[in-house]
Amino acid sequence: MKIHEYQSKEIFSRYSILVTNETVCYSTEEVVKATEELGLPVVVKAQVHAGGRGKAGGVKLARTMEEAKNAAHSILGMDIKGYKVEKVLVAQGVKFNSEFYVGLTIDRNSKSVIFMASSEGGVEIEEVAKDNPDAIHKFVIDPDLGMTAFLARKIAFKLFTDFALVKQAVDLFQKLYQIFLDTDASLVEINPLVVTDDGKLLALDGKMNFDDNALFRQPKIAALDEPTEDEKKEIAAKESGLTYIRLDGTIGCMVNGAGLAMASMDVIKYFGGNPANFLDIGGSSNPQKVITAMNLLLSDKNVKVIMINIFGGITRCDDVAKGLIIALDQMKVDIPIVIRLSGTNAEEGLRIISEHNLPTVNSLSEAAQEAIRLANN
Amino acid sequence: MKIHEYQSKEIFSRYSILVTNETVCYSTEEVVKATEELGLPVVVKAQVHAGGRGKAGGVKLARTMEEAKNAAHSILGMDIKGYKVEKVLVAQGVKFNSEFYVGLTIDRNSKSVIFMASSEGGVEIEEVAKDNPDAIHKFVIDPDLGMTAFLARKIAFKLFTDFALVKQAVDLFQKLYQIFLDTDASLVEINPLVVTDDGKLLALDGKMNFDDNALFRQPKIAALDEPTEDEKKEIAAKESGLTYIRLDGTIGCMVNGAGLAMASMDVIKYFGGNPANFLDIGGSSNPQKVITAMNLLLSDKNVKVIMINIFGGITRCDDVAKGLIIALDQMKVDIPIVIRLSGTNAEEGLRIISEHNLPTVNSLSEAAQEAIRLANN
Amino acid sequence: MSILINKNTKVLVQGITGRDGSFHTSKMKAYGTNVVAGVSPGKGGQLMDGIPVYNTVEDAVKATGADTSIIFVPAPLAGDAILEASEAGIDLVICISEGVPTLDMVKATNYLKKKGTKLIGANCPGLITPGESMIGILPVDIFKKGNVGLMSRSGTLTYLMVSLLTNSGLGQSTCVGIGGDPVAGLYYQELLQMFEDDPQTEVIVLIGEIGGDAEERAAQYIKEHITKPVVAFIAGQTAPVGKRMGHAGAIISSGSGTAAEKIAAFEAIGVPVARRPVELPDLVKKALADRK
Amino acid sequence: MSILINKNTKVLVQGITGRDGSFHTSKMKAYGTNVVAGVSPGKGGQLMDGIPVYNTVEDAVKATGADTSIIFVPAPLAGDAILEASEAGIDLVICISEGVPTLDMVKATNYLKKKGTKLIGANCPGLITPGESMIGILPVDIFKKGNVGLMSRSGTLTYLMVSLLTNSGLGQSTCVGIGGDPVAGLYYQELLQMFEDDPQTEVIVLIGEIGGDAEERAAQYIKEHITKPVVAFIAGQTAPVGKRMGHAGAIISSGSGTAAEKIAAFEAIGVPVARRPVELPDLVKKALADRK
Repeated sequence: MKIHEYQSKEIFSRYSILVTNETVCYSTEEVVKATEELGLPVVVKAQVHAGGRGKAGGVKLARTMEEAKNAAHSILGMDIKGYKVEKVLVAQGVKFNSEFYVGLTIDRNSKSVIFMASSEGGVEIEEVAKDNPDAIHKFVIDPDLGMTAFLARKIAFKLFTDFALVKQAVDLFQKLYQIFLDTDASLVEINPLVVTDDGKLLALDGKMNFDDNALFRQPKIAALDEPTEDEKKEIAAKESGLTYIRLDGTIGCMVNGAGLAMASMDVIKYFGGNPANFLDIGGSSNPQKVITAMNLLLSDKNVKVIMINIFGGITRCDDVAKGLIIALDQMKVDIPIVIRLSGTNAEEGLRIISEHNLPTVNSLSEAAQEAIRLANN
Repeated sequence: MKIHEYQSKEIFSRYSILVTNETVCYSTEEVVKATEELGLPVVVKAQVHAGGRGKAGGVKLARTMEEAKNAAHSILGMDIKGYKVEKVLVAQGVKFNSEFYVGLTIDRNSKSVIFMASSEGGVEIEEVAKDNPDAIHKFVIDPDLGMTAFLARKIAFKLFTDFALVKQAVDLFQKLYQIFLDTDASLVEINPLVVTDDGKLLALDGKMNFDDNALFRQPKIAALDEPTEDEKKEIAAKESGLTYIRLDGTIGCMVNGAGLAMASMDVIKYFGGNPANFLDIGGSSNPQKVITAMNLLLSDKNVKVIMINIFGGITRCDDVAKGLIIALDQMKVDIPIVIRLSGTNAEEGLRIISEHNLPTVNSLSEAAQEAIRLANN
Repeated sequence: MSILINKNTKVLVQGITGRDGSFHTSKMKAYGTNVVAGVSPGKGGQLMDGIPVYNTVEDAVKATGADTSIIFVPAPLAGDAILEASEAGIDLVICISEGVPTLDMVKATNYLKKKGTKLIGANCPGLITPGESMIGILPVDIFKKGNVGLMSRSGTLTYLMVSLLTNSGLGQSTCVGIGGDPVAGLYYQELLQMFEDDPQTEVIVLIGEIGGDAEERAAQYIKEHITKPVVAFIAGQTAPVGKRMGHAGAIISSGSGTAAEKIAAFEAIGVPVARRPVELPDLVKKALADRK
Repeated sequence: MSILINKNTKVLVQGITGRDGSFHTSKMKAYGTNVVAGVSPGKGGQLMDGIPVYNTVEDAVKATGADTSIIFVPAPLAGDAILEASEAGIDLVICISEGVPTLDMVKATNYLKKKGTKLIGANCPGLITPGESMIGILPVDIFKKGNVGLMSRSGTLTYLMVSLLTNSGLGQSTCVGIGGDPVAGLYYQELLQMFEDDPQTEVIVLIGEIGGDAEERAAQYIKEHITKPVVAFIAGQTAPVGKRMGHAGAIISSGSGTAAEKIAAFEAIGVPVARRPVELPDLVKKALADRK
């Protein structure tokens, strides 16, 4: 789960991390009012769950009220990577003389939280990682020790020579780790972390992502979620026991199991088709789940054909087939369906489906090719 | 540092541990008022920093208002092991059907926090430890894991068979460990922990001690301290860099180093004398410290003679001797002093002291014997 | 031979009285898995399908000598269950539960490392040594004893792959579902080494997917330490950036963790990668035929 | 021979620029201790009495190969300093700081155990191998090379004891001040074994005090594992119940931890206990004369 910059910085503030004075605004009028209160110059920043705002023109410095107005006008309503900008953050301009990057995330390899720090702040860290990987210092945090003062110092000395800054950084790094733990974060980032003209460390920007698996014990974090329309669909699907992700192709996919669902999409692509979605219906043969899944697929107007790929494991194919038949009986589906069943009791399942005059195929490759043919009709 | 039962239970309450409804009272009138509010029966309990209140008559059940009044009257002002009772806790009577003991402390051997649990609650745990040590279950808590749910369950199953109680206990034990960590406690105890008639775990009594070395980071705990007059002297001494503990003998001791101070007292005792105090002046030759120490010793009217035993280590004996001379020049001491110096530059130190007509001796045994002779004069 | 489990493995089921726990316990038992005990706090003393149930893992281990544990408890309790198993002296823990918070897994894997306990999962279908022991939720009928060692981040995709292998006459030594979470127990590197050391295994199949760089690391490890042939498959060639594809760990984050990178890493060291599942059996046969 | 330290021990001083740190560093250096580096965050690059100062222990270890560290930082920072030393690969840490919170020591000792780092203290005067190396705040003049191995919970009492031994012609192999805190590093048991294994040591002196049951445990250990003669002294025979006698660990809690119990435990296994410090040298001489 992602939250906005201003929400991340609100959390930072609660831990006494210095951030810019700032106000969230939903209209140009609010931006004008906020600018009056904060004083010029201000920076107007789009608040969307997408990276690369700056490049997209979603961040503008305003030295005059006119510029602030113009910035608000141009940014509000803008589309950034499919996200519509509905609010902007107006932040007081801050004088600073150097920019750093610090971030915490989970490192799969060491199975620990990792702290990343770089003197190349203010640019996208992924670019630094590619162009100059040595400029990013990485420190694995021992879960038994946490962010000790000595580790925080070790990191701080990589960024700063001035001991007054090192001491501030030690405090800051320990707080960031505490935030990471306290909120079950998957990413906590300050980019840039700046040294202000009066020698203070300040979070000019902030970013936090959270572990979806831990939201059950993070009600305050979960309450910050602002899903887009597509994400709302994904969440609704999740609540029905399905994992659904919309894509931009024409072949609707319904598969049991995440890995198999990905592999099915890959096979469609292999034969030149385009999957309309990822949809994992899990291990159930419950007709209601199939109906929900069907409705999800049909709600996407791009979908021209539905490809169903089920591998019977613990769940038997004949049970799944019965579920499918009941589901399809209860709803009107006016686009073609290609069904492939394999694994436990596949033959019996295929027989049941054939009896209901639904087309079945014998392999995933065949299913994909048939679906592509039907989609191109 | 110790706190009162009611203060411990206030901390428990903050962690949502169930305790009795209760009120602290400083007078019989307040006890009457509290009893009216709480409803009969009540238990009136002396609040002093001493164990064995019950045996000393400091805990009384009152079934009538008259009994409550009498209890208040008899307990307030009572002396328990040298502590004057200035306040009582009036606690609502609770119906319960079984009593348990649970406690957390530091285990020197495993160098960890240890959890102790026993079905023999409501009696002094030291007695259980002596009479029936197997009745006390001990669990070392791995500092890396803390009080995991599984450990708490393991402990809880030792006390309870009813799973509803086990579940309550798991929650309670985890909270107690959290309290221990959060407050830098050295002891957290509930004795008895009772099962109420309606099946709830309730802390009928509570006890907490704290690590003096950690009070600097526990301002809220430190604020709960209520030192006795003697303890105030000890604290004042500590602030001057001295460790002072008053005893009931006649020979005032001034020694550098805790182990040497204990050994000096032991030697006095060996020869039949009685030390009036433990006093460690640490490793300094600062005259001001010696003056403070002297004033401490002279403030005790039982002191008939002062025995000074210094072992020069890093601190040189001649420096200490000079400090002593300056200190003694600045104050009037009208009781005899026996001085023993040894270690680094002892000869020079002894020479300085002799020059000022102060008596010196050559060994600790001699010093003790001379001090005893003078005390008995 | 096989890796990790065989017919002598003594299995304990944590969460044995739950819906999934009881269902799969019976399935495992029916396959011949030596299930010796169950744990369900508060239900100690009961029997589940003839298997004694205990309140704590410690009690169960003491009473039955169980050395391996499979976990079916709800995800919020799974981290604690893993720790309990390890603390009680269990050697191998298999965590089926899906949705375990990552920080719980950080804590658990760190503790298990210190204790020397092996973990598979969480969010995995378990493992099987065909004909000897199945500890998990795997559909046993598709497996066949043989010389292919298989490891996979996926469930049903693995079943498909195993079916294809079995139908082509390629049996398996041990098949391990390592799970789809970002922080998990035994992973490619450890399992590759175990298969390398296992006399029964003659070829290794690695089924990966998008997210993280474990496949790239595996390729490096194969290059340096593995002499047996390895064949791979990577799911998620069409997955978009920034979306979790069902598995918590299956996500491409800003340009890293793509299937293309992983496939390239394997092919760079001469590990053939099937583009479609159906290609796998022939690649395995070819690898067996080509080996020195 | 000796235990723990000798003339080759490469010493790092944490808190070298502080009042105590700088004073005692010069004293150690003057004695011949091989002090190779100091650490003082923010003062990296400076020199202290000719010794290079670094910002972190890691930097100091990398630059100088220091294997032993002595800590003079204020008590609230001491726990972290111990961890830093251990994490940087230091083998032996001596913590002089007095007043370290107990829970900090619980965390530190637990971590050091996992890392295999040895710790002495906190709240201790350090240790000395006479004529070779002194790491601590000990007054070096009273020590003399010899065959008595000594360990003590106390500071000045130890100096008195060592003076008495030296004046009686009894030199020391190594003297270790283990410190007066309830949770501390190396204790009687480990040191008894080291002295047992040290060819130079012929007799062991153990100076204990009230509080805890470490002396009772030591007596048990001596009975089971130590063949060399041991002589003991216990301070605090006149200490009242429930009062900390200067040292955080020196407290008799409701009837346990008394000197009488400890003396009884030693005498029960034939370890002579001096009643007054002055009796110690003769008991040591007798023990040396009596040994097989």
